[in-house]
Amino acid sequence: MTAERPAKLMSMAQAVRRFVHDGDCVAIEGFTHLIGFAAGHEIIRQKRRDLTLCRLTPDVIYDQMIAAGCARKLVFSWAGNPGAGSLYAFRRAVEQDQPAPLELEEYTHFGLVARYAAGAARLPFMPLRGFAGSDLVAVNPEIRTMRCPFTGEELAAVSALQPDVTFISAQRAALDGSAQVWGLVGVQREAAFAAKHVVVVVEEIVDEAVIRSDPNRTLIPGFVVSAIVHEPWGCHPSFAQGYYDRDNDFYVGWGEISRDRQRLESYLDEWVHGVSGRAEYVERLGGDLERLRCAPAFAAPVSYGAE
Amino acid sequence: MTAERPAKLMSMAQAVRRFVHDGDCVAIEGFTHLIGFAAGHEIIRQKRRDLTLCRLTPDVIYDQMIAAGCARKLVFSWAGNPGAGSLYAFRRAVEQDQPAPLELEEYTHFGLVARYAAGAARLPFMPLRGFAGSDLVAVNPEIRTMRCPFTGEELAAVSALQPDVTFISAQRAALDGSAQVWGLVGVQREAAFAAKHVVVVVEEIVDEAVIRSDPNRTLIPGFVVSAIVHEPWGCHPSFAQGYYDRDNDFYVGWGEISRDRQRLESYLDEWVHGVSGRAEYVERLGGDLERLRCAPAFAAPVSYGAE
Amino acid sequence: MNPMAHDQRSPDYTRRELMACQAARQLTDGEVVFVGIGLPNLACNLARRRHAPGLVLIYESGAVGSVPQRPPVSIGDPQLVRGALSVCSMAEVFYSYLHGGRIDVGFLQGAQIDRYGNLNTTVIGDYAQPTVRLPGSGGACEIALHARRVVVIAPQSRRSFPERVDFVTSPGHTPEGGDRSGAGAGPVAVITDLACYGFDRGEMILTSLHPGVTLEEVRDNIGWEVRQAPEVGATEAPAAEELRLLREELDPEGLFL
Amino acid sequence: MNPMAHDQRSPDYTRRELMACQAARQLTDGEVVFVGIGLPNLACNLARRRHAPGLVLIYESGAVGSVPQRPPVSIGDPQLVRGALSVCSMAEVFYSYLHGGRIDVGFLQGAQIDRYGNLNTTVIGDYAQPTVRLPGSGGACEIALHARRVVVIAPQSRRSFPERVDFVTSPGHTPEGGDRSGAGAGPVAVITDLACYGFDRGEMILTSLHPGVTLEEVRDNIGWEVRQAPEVGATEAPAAEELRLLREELDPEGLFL
Repeated sequence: MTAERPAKLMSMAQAVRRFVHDGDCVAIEGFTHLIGFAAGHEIIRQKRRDLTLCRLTPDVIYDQMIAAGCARKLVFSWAGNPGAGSLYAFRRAVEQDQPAPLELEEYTHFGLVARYAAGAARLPFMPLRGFAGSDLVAVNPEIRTMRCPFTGEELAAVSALQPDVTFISAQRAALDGSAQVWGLVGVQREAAFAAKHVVVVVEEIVDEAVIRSDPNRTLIPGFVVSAIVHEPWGCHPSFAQGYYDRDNDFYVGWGEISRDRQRLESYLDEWVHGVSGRAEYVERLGGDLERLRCAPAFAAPVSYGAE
Repeated sequence: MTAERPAKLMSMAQAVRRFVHDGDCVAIEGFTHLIGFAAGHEIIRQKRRDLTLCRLTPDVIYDQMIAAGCARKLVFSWAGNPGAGSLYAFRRAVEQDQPAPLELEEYTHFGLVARYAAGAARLPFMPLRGFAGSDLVAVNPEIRTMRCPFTGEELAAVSALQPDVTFISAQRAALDGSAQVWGLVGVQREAAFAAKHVVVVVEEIVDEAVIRSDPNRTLIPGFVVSAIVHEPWGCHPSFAQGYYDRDNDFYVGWGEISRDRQRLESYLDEWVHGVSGRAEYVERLGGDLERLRCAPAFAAPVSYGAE
Repeated sequence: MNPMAHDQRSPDYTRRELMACQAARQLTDGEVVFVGIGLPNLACNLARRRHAPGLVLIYESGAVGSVPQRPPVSIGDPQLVRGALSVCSMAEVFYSYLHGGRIDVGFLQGAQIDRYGNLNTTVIGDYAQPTVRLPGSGGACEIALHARRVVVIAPQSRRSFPERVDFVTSPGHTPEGGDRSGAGAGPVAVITDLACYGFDRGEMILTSLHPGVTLEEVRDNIGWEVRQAPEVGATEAPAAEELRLLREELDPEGLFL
Repeated sequence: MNPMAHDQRSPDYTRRELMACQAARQLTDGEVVFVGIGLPNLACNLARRRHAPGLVLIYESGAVGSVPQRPPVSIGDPQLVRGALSVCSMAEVFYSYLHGGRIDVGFLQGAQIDRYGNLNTTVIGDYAQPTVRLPGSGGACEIALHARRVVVIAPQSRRSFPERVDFVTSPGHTPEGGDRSGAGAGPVAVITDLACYGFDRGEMILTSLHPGVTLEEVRDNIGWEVRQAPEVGATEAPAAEELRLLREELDPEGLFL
């Protein structure tokens, strides 16, 4: 059934070459879970420039991309190293224009979630009761106000965000691109539907019958997906629920690395430019990753019933 | 942990007595799946009057409630007997004011979905590109237009729908009210979050550990739920995915019953007023229900991982 | 459930079988179709088996990528869920798929369709005091607004093809000089039990006659002086393999044929 | 991860332990709490173990009804998902829970808090050319707008408690005569390492001093002439059982204490 359709399975290098261009608006989403480090590294390796990077929480991966000079602008709502302090490359860019100035378009989480939701629905805006009394309104003209056509109440409004390409990570997908996620889903569905192209990066490729055995679990069906990349451990040092846990030591250690521009560059040289891709990255980490692997803990079964 | 909280488990008679009052706005949701027939029958038995009934697809259950004189007004988007023709009690009410006039507030599916979505979010309205060119706008002043604060484009807007009580049916729930649904979910989540009170009607009560083993499957957590009713076969002649299939013979047969007011009243006398509740209804149907029971067909397992 | 008997002039197939085959031909492999129950469902599954194996079927109930093994009797049939690619909420169906521009083709049916392709599924007569109260829009109005192509399937009669519908449930084409901003592009095709129609400058025009149907018969069963396409052809008859699939595999119980 | 050593004047507990206990006392059984990482999380879990077994913990990451067995190191910690009642999208977290009025208590932290309870987590200095760029709002601004009660937990210093914050990330109280329609009700309590504060006519007032802390010490560590409540009491010291739970069960590795 899928035989005649164009093959979507490609390497990360192919996916980035094809779907990420200088100047593009790029979202690598996954809120604190399933963060696409492998995708970000490949974008650094391919030296993409002038990107508008969108993400609720820029996290360590965007800190690396900013340091590597990929970003012209950041659309975000919380830029820190979760549970571990600052993103120093981000701070250097904002505080000292190092290595280059970084334009900021800043929202609250709710505001940016609403932008993705509008984008996914191709609605030109979404209303919310938000931002009231915050100085964010003064520094971001894209946060507007409007009146409810029923109550006359003043509400905030944000515009649709529609990235050129969104990368989302998922635990498993079929070759058609239909992907299933469990655990925290963040804004992955909205960010994917909002984008012109979607690249799905998965821990595991499964038979379409696995996906079809549990259709409620599907985050995104294949026909909305442009490319699928099979990249085990593709989220490390972030995590994939049920597959491997978050590498907290890495997150904590990142503060020391990113605080020092030299050390950060050495890190990129060794772990990004110095490897051909995620497979080599994983190979080089070797047994160290085993401490992160989860023991199985299965969900209670459900039956869809047969006639 | 749940011991000190007020007990939410009650009989359908108790739930209706407590949460449905004359003049209330009531939604029994479940789009073509998990339709709350047991709830509707109890409302008929308790002779509630002047209700505003909300539902995308009034279906056979609202046809029965209209015939029984419960409804003053209907908020809806498609009033037919799915796959089987007309709802004649509804038609008699609209075409001949029999047994009483029925006020209509009519939307499209999309419009009514948007009303529930606004209600769930306590947003006063939701925008959509809808209704344009349709005569519905002329007959329903609650469908308004507005301008996008970004593009200036004219959009339709609908107001929040917030029922006094929403009944939703689910396959399983824990005693705290946390309910899981698979198969078609329709607008059940939105209709539940939109309501002042939520009554969850389930095929099966399970240990909270079952729910907690698969949190992504949860449609609604217990603290949003006012009452939980354990009512096996509570959706017949509708269906519960994985438990029992739709009773198509009943749906097809309903046309003949509802076309004739006498026959419809005999039906209500025998199957609604003539039984004390769903348990007796099921007992009276007896072995006839067995043909609807599904064989198991399990979803592929997923692991949430253990440390 | 089988209102039309075998066509007397064409003992080989019924007109409903022809309609299903003709509707299937509107579909291209890989397209995403918003499907209704009955003939549209048969047409989609026929296309999947014949020339469009990658067709994606979406039902307004939230089933995406369904692979029905028998014709569903309702859009809430449990077998639309079993084996589907995805099941989602109706908010997602309407906002992410339909509004989001992800639907290539939408099939609509209607009690009345008029000269401009407006469809009525709401009332016969006046809205406040209708002669016949019909079900209403359901998903139809916004399918008409947002699907890239809309195809209408409807049995034809003078009563069901009036010059103007009693109530516009789902807007068709905007007549020249008219202004209906935000309305959809209007249907691209209408398939009846007698003929096929397209649209020219917003107006329905006859494009082909079904085998054995005369122009006079078409005119007797339409409520206005219908214009004809420059060349009115003959609708292609069902192929033997199409009929075999329809009868033996897709609707063996004859629920919709 | 353990910036504060044991309090020299109170060898029995640290000021952070006191803060966690005091925050826990703000919570009532059955309430729904929007939780942050660190002290708020410890406070919620302490309350769950002590007097509020039915407390529902919601994290902005989408975990609802979490039962963390150890302190999560991030709001995306996998163990917030394992055993949770529900996991939902962030659109649902913000629209259905927060905007929907389902949150009783929200905990906020901040680099700066001012006389009116405005919180700054955005920049020190000017927005366009900041001295220190902080993470930004995240969920905080709308927690301030929509949670029924907001409780702030923050270590106190003259620098972090200025009369006016450099940037209002999350709005506090509207000063008398001010107009900020749509803004929230403002925090009900501020818990620092020195004292507890409430609000009177929109302005932060001292309500209790922690054991061993002098009024002078408080005044030295706040950027305006702070008013006092009619009766300034002594903050209740942690009970032995609270300390045991915090140290032995809730944060045995001392990540946040």
